[in-house]
Amino acid sequence: MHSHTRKLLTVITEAALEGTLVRDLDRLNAHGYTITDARGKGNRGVRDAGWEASGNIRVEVVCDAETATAIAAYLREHYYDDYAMILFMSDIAVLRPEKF
Amino acid sequence: MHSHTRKLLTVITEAALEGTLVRDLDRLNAHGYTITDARGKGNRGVRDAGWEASGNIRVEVVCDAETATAIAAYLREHYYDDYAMILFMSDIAVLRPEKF
Amino acid sequence: MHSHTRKLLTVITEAALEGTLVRDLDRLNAHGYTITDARGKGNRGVRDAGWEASGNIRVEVVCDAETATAIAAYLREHYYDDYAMILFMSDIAVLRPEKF
Amino acid sequence: MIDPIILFFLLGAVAGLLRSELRLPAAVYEFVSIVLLLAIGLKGGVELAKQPFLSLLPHMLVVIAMGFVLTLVAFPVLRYLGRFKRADAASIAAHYGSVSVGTFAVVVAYLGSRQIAFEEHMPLLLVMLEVPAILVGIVLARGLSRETRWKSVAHEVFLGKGIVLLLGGLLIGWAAGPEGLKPIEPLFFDLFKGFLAVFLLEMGLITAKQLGSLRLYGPFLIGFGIVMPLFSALVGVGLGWAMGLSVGGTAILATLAASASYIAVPAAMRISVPEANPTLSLSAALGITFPFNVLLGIPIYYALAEWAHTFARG
Amino acid sequence: MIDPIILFFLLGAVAGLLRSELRLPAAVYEFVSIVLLLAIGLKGGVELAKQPFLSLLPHMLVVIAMGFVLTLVAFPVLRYLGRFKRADAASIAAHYGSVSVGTFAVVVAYLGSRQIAFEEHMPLLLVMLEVPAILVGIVLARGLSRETRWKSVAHEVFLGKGIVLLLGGLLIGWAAGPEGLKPIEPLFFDLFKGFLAVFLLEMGLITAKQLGSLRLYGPFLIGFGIVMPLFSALVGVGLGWAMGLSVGGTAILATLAASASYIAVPAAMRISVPEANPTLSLSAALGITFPFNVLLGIPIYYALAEWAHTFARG
Amino acid sequence: MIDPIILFFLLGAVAGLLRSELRLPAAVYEFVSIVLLLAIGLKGGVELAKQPFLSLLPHMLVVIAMGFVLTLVAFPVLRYLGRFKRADAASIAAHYGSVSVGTFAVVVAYLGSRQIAFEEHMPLLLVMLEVPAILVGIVLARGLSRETRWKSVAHEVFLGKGIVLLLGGLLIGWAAGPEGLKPIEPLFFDLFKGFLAVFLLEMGLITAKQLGSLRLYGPFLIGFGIVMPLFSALVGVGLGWAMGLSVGGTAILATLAASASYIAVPAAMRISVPEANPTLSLSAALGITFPFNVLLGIPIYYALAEWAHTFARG
Ligand SMILES: Nc1ncnc2c1ncn2[C@@H]1O[C@H](COP(=O)(O)O)[C@@H](O)[C@H]1O
Ligand SMILES: Nc1ncnc2c1ncn2[C@@H]1O[C@H](COP(=O)(O)O)[C@@H](O)[C@H]1O
Ligand SMILES: Nc1ncnc2c1ncn2[C@@H]1O[C@H](COP(=O)(O)O)[C@@H](O)[C@H]1O
Ligand code: NA
Ligand code: NA
Ligand code: NA
Repeated sequence: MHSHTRKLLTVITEAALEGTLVRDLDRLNAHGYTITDARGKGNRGVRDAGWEASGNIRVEVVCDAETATAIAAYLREHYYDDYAMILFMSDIAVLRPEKF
Repeated sequence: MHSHTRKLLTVITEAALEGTLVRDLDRLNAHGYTITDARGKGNRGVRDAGWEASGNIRVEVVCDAETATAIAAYLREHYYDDYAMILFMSDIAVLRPEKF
Repeated sequence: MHSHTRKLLTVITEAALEGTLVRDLDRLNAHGYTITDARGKGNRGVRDAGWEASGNIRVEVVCDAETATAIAAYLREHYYDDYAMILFMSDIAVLRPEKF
Repeated sequence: MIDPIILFFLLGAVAGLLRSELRLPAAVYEFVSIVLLLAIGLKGGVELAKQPFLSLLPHMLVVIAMGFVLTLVAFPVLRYLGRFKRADAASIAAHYGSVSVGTFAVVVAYLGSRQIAFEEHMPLLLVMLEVPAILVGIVLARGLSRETRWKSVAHEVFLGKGIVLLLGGLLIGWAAGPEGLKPIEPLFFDLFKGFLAVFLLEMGLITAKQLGSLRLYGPFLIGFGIVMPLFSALVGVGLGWAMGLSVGGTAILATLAASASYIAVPAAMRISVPEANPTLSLSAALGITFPFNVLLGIPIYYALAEWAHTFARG
Repeated sequence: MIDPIILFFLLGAVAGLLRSELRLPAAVYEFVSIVLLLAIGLKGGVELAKQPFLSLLPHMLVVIAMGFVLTLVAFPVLRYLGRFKRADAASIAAHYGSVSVGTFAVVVAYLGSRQIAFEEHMPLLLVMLEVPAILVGIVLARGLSRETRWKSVAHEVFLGKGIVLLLGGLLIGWAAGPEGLKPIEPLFFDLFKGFLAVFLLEMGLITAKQLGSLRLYGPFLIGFGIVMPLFSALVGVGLGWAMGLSVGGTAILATLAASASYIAVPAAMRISVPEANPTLSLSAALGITFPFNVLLGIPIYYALAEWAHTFARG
Repeated sequence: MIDPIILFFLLGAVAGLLRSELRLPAAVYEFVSIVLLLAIGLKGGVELAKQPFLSLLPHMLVVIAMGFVLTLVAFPVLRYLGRFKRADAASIAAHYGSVSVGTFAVVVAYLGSRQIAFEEHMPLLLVMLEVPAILVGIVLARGLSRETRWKSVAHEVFLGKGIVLLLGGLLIGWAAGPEGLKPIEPLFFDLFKGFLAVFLLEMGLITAKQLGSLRLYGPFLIGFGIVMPLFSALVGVGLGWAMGLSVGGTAILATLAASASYIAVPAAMRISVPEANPTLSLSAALGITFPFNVLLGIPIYYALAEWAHTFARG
């Protein structure tokens, strides 16, 4: 069984951004994404999901390095200043490279 | 404090598969697993968890490379064709290697 | 766009520990954390979140290697014996190193 | 005049089609459907206590036979006219051979608000109808020869949420009787229609989402989603009349026949016939047949039931 | 005597301030607010059916104008007296020009328990008041020149949860009429106050959390959170009286004017004016104005409404 | 005749043992228990308003003493007969010295459906009984010497969900009085038994899960889970009789004594005595004692209470 290297891009940001973000990802050639609900704390204070406007989402995108960099750059430019958001990338091995 | 390398296998698939998958993991020698509820999009379209049959789960298994490969191979053989599913692996450091 | 290496520390443990853990993280210089609800199985049996006392949380902290090691050591010393808990670390790339 | 609960369905559907932000948390949907399932069971159970079980056996057997037959009729239509793959045809057929509890609740509300009586053991027939289609569907997809894991199929079928709550409600209602249920009536009976409204709001939202995928699968599935229920309703009316049911009871049986499952069957098929594409059956059952039944079907089936009874009498 | 539902708010606030473990699951909060929004809409819709729509048009227009004006008044105060950044001032102004459905529910309960009548088309005015402030807020932040994506703004504004449920409820109530709603009354009307109590419990918990961030933003915001509603209430009383509303109706209009949005406006601002700091507006609206209105404001606004009517008559 | 709410418990337990798919979302369980806790508090509060607080003080003190004593009795039994580790023995003892609100609700329903009167300040005694056992348990596990963080223990104990809602409800009921609560009665009082049924359904599912782990810990824990409540009930009957409670009140006090906590105490022990194995105490309290009390215990305790009163009178 052959495995191939891809990037896993993880974005943690405000739940309010979900709709917009998903549209961005489609446009930026992500072949898919996975979202889980989260809470947390960062520079912009505690976001505890006790209440609609205070929830976070955790978005994962598996893609090639180029796409990951493009998405990261786009998000940084458009959202970093105004939204609670962090973003990180790691190397992963996938089985069916054609999917991502 | 010594740390040891293990694999983190992440599977994202349909919630309907949870029961079956958990039984498979037990049989394939995973010493544990962690599950979170998720939603997402991939080849098989949007799965938005708005509704029982349309939820995803995100399953993580920490194990040695061999077990990870065995689980991945098993899942690929049994579920890839019929279920919405992706799977990826990464290297992690753990503190108590005997647990995994 | 420059990226920098940091550690991603992931802790999976009992939901009952959330309050204490969050206070610990603050004290141990984590600049932030993200929490999702989870369920799972490990040495201490099935924890299925069907019921308040049986839920898990999955805590992620992005930080430098030193802080990660310090947190891991602290958690191991204070909680490993008495609580269902696992902990692992991986390398990630971040864009704004000053945040973490 | 249109029932207000139907308006909630339309509200949900319109909101969904306009891509509104409106969403019900999954937990609310679960809660509402748990209460509805229990309530339907409880109400049926109370009435069961009044009649000897044996007298119901013939009805139960007829209805089980109907479940088998409807599935077996739908399959070749889907396979040869619709050109679906074997597994897909079998799975869709199973959905249409089984029943939808939501549709049942709507027809009960429909008759209730028109004060039309019906036999109170209908919830029992509802339970009976859920199961046979699943078994037929699996056999159609797999054949009898290949070793199906029947034990786990049975587990999936009989211990799914729907059956457990309906049967559990039936038994509790039967054991407690009308007096015993008094203290829990406010939750299960007084709020029934309100919860049904919330449930239909969510069903509208879900239906709207299905319409997107329907476009992909073309006109055959849409046609099937309307013609099959009409055909099944005729069978239901015929059997209801033959079994000597009242007009109300006949209308309910017709509606049960016409309705397509979207809870029990999808879950069972996903595990037992995974190669069947779940989007096909769900988008037909939820995107076409559910709204058709709720908006147009039920009045039609009631009219058919009335006509059959008048005709027979006259 | 203090209304028990207010006591639930206090319980939540005290529990929150003492950092109790008490938390309501988000799904419960959602469920309760969905039922409240629908119930308010339904009740209004039933009454709407009784009067010709055209006769309400003047009231609707006056109220829309009020929403514009209040936002335009608040903005310069925040910008020049409060020294807030343009985007922040615009966003906070929009919150105060719009309305809070929770506060509306409390004033309705307040009048109800004192058996004071009011015009039943108030829910319609509530809906009217939600929107204009958002549009003004966006224009104030961006100017008209820069190309705002108005289509997506309109989507955000008109298809948000609140408006869809209120308007949906209005239409259903209007179509079904009082008779048609009978079967769903137990859920939507009988439980209204109970659900309001649970809602206020959660609001108390949320309010307590906001107080922390208030300390950061200093006394101006606190002062604004009290003085602005008082000013708006005066405007509301004046308009209510001029429009010929009853004492009850005038008190409600004053309360609507005084209330600050914490659902529709924050969501819209987050998307359309993201550079505005959401903590500022939310901590003022939830940490100061909501508790002020609920605990002290409503009785004051009612007294003002009474005084205006006595004064005018005398 | 068996209460229908008990049948819901059995339904849950059977579904759980058969490994049905049936699951209640955590949010539903939370919602139902929040409403139950508030309702119990409210009902008690209304009655408290009727009697001078001082007259209740003796009862409160007796009950607090009972909580201390029961825990101190259970500990050596577990430690020396059961051979449990110190921390485990202390933790289990604390569970049995404290109370279960679910069991309280069931005994209230039991008496209610038999129209047996009882003193209405029982919810106050329930609150009193929750706390002492926790403190004793911590001291037993740690000794007084080692520096326990009493401040955080107190926070954990007095600001846990259960106490806050019960006490909050008591205070609101006390302040609002029966008239004031009228508007929220439909949610908190009329639906009480219905919500209790849903709660017990979930408790049945949870109980079934505990049975698995019980097998691991052998017969001593099972025996303790039955004998300890019987012993405690005797103590409760004795004290109730000595305090001059009615038969109903005595039965409730006995049930409170017999019940074992599964919310407040586990949470407190997990933080304050983490080395105690939570599976031991939870599987005994939920797997044995809760079902025993609900199915058999309550009728026994009621019979004991009646017998004590007849005996004393005769
Ligand atoms: N160092 C960190 N480790 C893990 N998660 C973080 C960290 N910093 C921020 N987050 C998450 O990202 C969200 C937004 O971060 P921020 O923009 O810094 O407020 C927070 O609410 C957290 O959920
Ligand atoms: N490229 C991707 N990145 C992250 N998650 C993905 C990706 N592709 C698929 N997924 C997740 O895996 C699920 C199943 O994928 P699929 O089988 O491609 O439909 C989707 O619903 C997503 O949650
Ligand atoms: N090998 C594993 N892989 C993934 N998650 C695990 C593993 N072992 C344990 N866990 C998670 O960590 C929790 C506590 O583990 P334990 O202390 O081993 O019971 C479990 O409930 C699981 O959610
Ligand atoms: Na059918
Ligand atoms: Na306003
Ligand atoms: Na006890």
